[in-house]
Amino acid sequence: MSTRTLERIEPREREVPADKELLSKLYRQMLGIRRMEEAAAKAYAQGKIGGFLHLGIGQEAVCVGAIAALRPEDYVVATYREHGHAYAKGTSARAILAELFGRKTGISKGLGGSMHLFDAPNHFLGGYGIVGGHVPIAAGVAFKCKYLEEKRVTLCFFGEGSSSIGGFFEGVALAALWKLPVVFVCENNLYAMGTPLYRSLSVEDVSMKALAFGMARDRFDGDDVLRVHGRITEAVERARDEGEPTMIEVRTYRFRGHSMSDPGQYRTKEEVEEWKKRDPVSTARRRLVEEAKADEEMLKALEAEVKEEIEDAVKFAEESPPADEYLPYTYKE
Amino acid sequence: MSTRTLERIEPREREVPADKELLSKLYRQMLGIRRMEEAAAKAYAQGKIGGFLHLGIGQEAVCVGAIAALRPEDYVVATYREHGHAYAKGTSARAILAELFGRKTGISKGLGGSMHLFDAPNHFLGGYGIVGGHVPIAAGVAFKCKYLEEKRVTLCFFGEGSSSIGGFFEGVALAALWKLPVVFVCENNLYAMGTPLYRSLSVEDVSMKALAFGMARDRFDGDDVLRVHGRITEAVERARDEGEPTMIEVRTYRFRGHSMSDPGQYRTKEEVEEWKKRDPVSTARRRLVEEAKADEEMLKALEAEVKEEIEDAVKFAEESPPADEYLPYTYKE
Amino acid sequence: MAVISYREALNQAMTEEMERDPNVFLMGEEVGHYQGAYKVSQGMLARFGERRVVDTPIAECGFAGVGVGAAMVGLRPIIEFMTWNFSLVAIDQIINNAAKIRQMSGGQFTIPIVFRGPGGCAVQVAAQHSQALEAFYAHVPGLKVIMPSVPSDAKGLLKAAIRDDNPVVFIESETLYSVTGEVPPGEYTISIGKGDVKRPGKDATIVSWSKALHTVVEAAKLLDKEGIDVEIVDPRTLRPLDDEIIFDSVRKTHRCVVVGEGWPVAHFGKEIAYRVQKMCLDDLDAPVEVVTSEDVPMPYARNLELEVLPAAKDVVDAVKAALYVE
Amino acid sequence: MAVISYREALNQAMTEEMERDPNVFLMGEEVGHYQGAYKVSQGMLARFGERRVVDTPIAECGFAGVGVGAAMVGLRPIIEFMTWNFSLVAIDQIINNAAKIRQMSGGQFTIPIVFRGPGGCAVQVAAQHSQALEAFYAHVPGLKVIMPSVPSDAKGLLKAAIRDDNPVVFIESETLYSVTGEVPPGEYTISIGKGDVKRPGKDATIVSWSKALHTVVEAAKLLDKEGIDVEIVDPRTLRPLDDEIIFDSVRKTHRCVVVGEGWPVAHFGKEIAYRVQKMCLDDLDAPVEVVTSEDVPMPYARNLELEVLPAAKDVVDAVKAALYVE
Ligand SMILES: Cc1ncc(C[n+]2csc(CCOP(=O)(O)OP(=O)(O)O)c2C)c(N)n1
Ligand SMILES: Cc1ncc(C[n+]2csc(CCOP(=O)(O)OP(=O)(O)O)c2C)c(N)n1
Ligand SMILES: [Mg+2]
Ligand SMILES: [Mg+2]
Repeated sequence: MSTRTLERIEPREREVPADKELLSKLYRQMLGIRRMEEAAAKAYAQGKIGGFLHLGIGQEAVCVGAIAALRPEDYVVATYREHGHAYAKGTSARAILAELFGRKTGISKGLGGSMHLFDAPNHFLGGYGIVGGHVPIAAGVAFKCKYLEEKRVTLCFFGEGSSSIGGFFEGVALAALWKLPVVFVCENNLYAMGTPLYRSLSVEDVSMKALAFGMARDRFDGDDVLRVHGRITEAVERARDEGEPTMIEVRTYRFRGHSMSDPGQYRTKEEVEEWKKRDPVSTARRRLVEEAKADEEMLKALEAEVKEEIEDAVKFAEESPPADEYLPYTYKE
Repeated sequence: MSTRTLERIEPREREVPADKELLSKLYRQMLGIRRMEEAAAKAYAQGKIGGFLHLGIGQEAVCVGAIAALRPEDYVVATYREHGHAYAKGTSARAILAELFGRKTGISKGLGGSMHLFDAPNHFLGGYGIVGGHVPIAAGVAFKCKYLEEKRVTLCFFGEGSSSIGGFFEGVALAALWKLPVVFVCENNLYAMGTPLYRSLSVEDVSMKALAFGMARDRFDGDDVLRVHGRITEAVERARDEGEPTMIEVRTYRFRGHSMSDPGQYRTKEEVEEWKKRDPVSTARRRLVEEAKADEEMLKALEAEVKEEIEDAVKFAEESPPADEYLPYTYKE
Repeated sequence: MAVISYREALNQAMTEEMERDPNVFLMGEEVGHYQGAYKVSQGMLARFGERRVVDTPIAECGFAGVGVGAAMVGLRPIIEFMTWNFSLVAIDQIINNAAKIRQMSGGQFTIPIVFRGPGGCAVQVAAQHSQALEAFYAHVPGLKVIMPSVPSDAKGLLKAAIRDDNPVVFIESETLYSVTGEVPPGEYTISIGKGDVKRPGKDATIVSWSKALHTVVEAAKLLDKEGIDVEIVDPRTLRPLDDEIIFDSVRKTHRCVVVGEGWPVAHFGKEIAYRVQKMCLDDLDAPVEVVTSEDVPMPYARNLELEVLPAAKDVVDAVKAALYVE
Repeated sequence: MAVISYREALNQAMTEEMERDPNVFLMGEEVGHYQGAYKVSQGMLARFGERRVVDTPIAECGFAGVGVGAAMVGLRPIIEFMTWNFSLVAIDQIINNAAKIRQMSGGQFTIPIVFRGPGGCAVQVAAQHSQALEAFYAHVPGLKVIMPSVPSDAKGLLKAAIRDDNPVVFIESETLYSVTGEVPPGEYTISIGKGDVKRPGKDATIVSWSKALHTVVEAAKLLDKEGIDVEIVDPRTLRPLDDEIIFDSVRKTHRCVVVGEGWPVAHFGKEIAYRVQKMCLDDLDAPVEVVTSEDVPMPYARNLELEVLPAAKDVVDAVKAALYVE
């Protein structure tokens, strides 16, 4: 039944030509995220990371392609499945893994954990665990940009399962009414925990919600990081130049369970395999070689560099001191 | 600026032929509601009614036309502006006014007041004061009808100002997903307290919200009770026969302030006068005389009967004993 | 000293702070063109314009969250709830975001925001519109909770709340808006967490705040006639609570009655009672009594509403019980 | 007697009641095809079908309200919150509708509904997922609040809750789901509002419930080694609260310590402390102590989380303080 959600949204024609420089940069980021999360999964299995751990493995092209469309001063607000988003916005693998390990050197000092990564210097605004609750916050960040007449854009990520809850609708309604410079990006990975989208949405096209608010909308497959980058760029510039918000649905897929504790039995092996053929990371590499004519040497070097970066990050996290204080953070004196 | 909201939604052709029997019955109800609320306003001015009093004067055609499309066993869930809805569903003017007067003989025993009329035998399920909070309740009532395979329909009334809040969206989303036999009727009176719809909605056509959920929709002017009756009947039967919910926007106007304490200075005298020309009560009378050829005698008799009914109801309320207990109603033993 | 209403005091506080800091803005339902559902923001739209006095649709969760987001990145929002009853649809934003973001981010983000509006019951607005929710907000670490009883406190504390870098829940009262009182001239703030003795006395301590304090003042007059001289302590802020001013009074009078509107079970008054019995057990000559509303959803009929609310007579009886006189 | 887990006990209670009454149904996120986020509803979809085991989208306010509406017209919904943390987006439905409709309608409508799911903190799920919200719900007239600590209570009380004609807030615990215990054979219910002495003792009374009670049992063993014999009273139901079983114990031991997870200020334990000092002041040889979590949003790191939660050592210290021994 869920296979019907496998249809492509659009024809291949919409492929974006492979720009070698841009694509290798984005490939580098996606690979960094992939390896970082693989390391996290391993550490979790070893009991070095606790609580909930939601991996984005398989979805990397969405956060990487979308955030590459931003300027450094732009903002990102995300869900609990946000390791890749933080990394793409500039947070180091060291600071992310140290946070997952509950260390003082973590990006949130070990107080937030996997679901609550925050990085002020990089304008990464979290990391939220209540479904839909972060959407009004993103509208509020965009409200501030309009209030101060800054030409800064806010990207708000959410899952398709989060598009039925009140907070989501209210945040979107206010952004549309007040014309706030925000882009709502739905990472439609077809499942909300064990719930396939056809059991949670009467209209499976999440971007259709834009019609209720007269908001611009777009919708496309998320396996090609260049397509994501190109299409999100259009929306980001619309937000920046015209102060028009956009609702975007990107179809993607998580290769792992909802969280580490989810065996994912609600999906057939075939379905998962089908999607793995469209792995955004290998897709990017293939396009680099076949279309951008990138040479193997360069790619090997890049991959070695990533391997090293993540190994160092794990070592850093393991050797860092544990989180050691929380009282000073409840209130600002 | 708000005058742009005065445009008619549709051409006159859509007029429904005037059926004398039906129209006089509906005229009788509308007049009863009009007189009942005028009596309530008077009593409020005399300090005999307290708290908030929200009158529907000017909007009578919506509740009367819509509820006339129901069977006795069907359900109605409404807002705090619900005197007319209760009356149209069968609650006596005596029981309504006694409630407003805070008497033991009130429909809610004086515990609910104007905003919380409930009438179990007539399947009138309230009377709610939290904007949007009653929408999921209406979906739940429809859920029960589907669960028990009853062919009963639930009508849920709400104001256009209530179409931005989370509870509204969640109730509508579930009704659409589960195909519940409910009809959502937006009484779009162009204002939410002092807020004109263009300041609260990015899309002024509330029925457009149906598109986000793949729900049937309709939209029309609410000054002709026969049109309201005809168009709501289509939706009610769709709900009853196909279990398909519908989202309907009816354009209407309240002649009085939001509540008794609201002077309504946010509307021009001209605007109010313009709408009064389309008073649904006098429109119905005019059509009865001009189109249905009803004779004056009959109408005069009907009007005298209404006058008497309301005078008796006021007397009943005034002479009833005050509400005298509440402890037994907090918990069922 | 000028005599102004509680309403004007709040209006002055917001106006002065918005003049002082361009990043302060007011947002809520009917705060602008309508001049405020209870006219608290009268004239502010004309003075500051639509950019800083923002009318919203009915979407409390949405605009409360917009306030939190704006506060994260440097603005200082004042979010008005038409009444605190409606905060129940926005409480997730207040508790899970406003109160926790600083902690979750390891101190990287602060949330300088004020959520304000009238709490408790007005007159005959029935169960859904007559709730005193301070016990909820006072329960939550990360929030500050302020409940002024008189115009001077309302002004000084609202200004302090707007300048505070933490989320503040500021609960007013519909029935206090027209109450007048003397207000010091010019600029002043009152530090959050400082109580105030509203009436000195020696026979018993009554702790009360907001609207209920006025009921207590009435009761004090009645008790005075019977030769009972009570001390009235107004904490003004429930979180943080000024323990010392309460303990000092109880150690002097050896009797303590707490009076507050709201449902009795897990009422904030029980927190005060706990602290008093814990720190002053040996000083207490009688159990701490807590006088509250009755344990029911508020009925509509006026006669029943009056039965449910704490009345001067209930306070008099409680004080006498604490003094073992009848 | 059979030994089963707390999880199975809940599953049996729901299954038996659904077999017994066709109007009882279960609704919530992942309750059906996924067999429950915490597998509490394992096998129920296969047994009862999609009509009676209803998977929902993520819309707590929506499906909580659907439950209230269905209950108004004769069904008996069991609404599962994946965790009570998520009830904050639905709390308006619980407080303003479920708890008030009977009163507002003058008794015309009753709301036989159970809202259930795990409360409190699990392990390292951080601030937004680690909240003990019982003080909120226990504050509200119209609701009943049940917090069982062992499988037998979980089963008997959940069955009673489903049969009760009032809205019931039934708070479980992720960390208790796997705890096993003896359960009486066959049909049985436990009446709501009756406490239970989980351990008889003479030196001090400890009142505790749900997960925290297990910490107290640990502490009791440690105290035993030091010759201190505590009585453990489990109210099981917070609203209505079994005052007498608590007072009887305190009148016997003259010492009272209340232990509960959650934020200290306006904690439900303070309500218990108030009632004890009020009714047993002369019997108390020491102030009532209340042991709770620390007053902060829950940090993620395990070492800090353990510091924040009430531990056996904290209980031991509190009991010793009440006994004036160190
Ligand atoms: C209000 C609320 N309800 C329930 C949950 C539990 N929960 C966490 S993630 C999740 C599924 C979300 O699915 P989706 O939005 O599609 O995002 P994805 O996990 O697929 O990235 C649920 C039900 C929650 N965190 N918040
Ligand atoms: C959640 C919530 N927020 C605010 C209010 C205060 N309020 C009561 S009625 C109303 C306006 C509603 O307008 P609309 O939905 O258009 O209905 P109308 O009054 O026009 O019939 C407002 C803001 C409320 N009752 N509930
Ligand atoms: Mg998903
Ligand atoms: Mg309206």
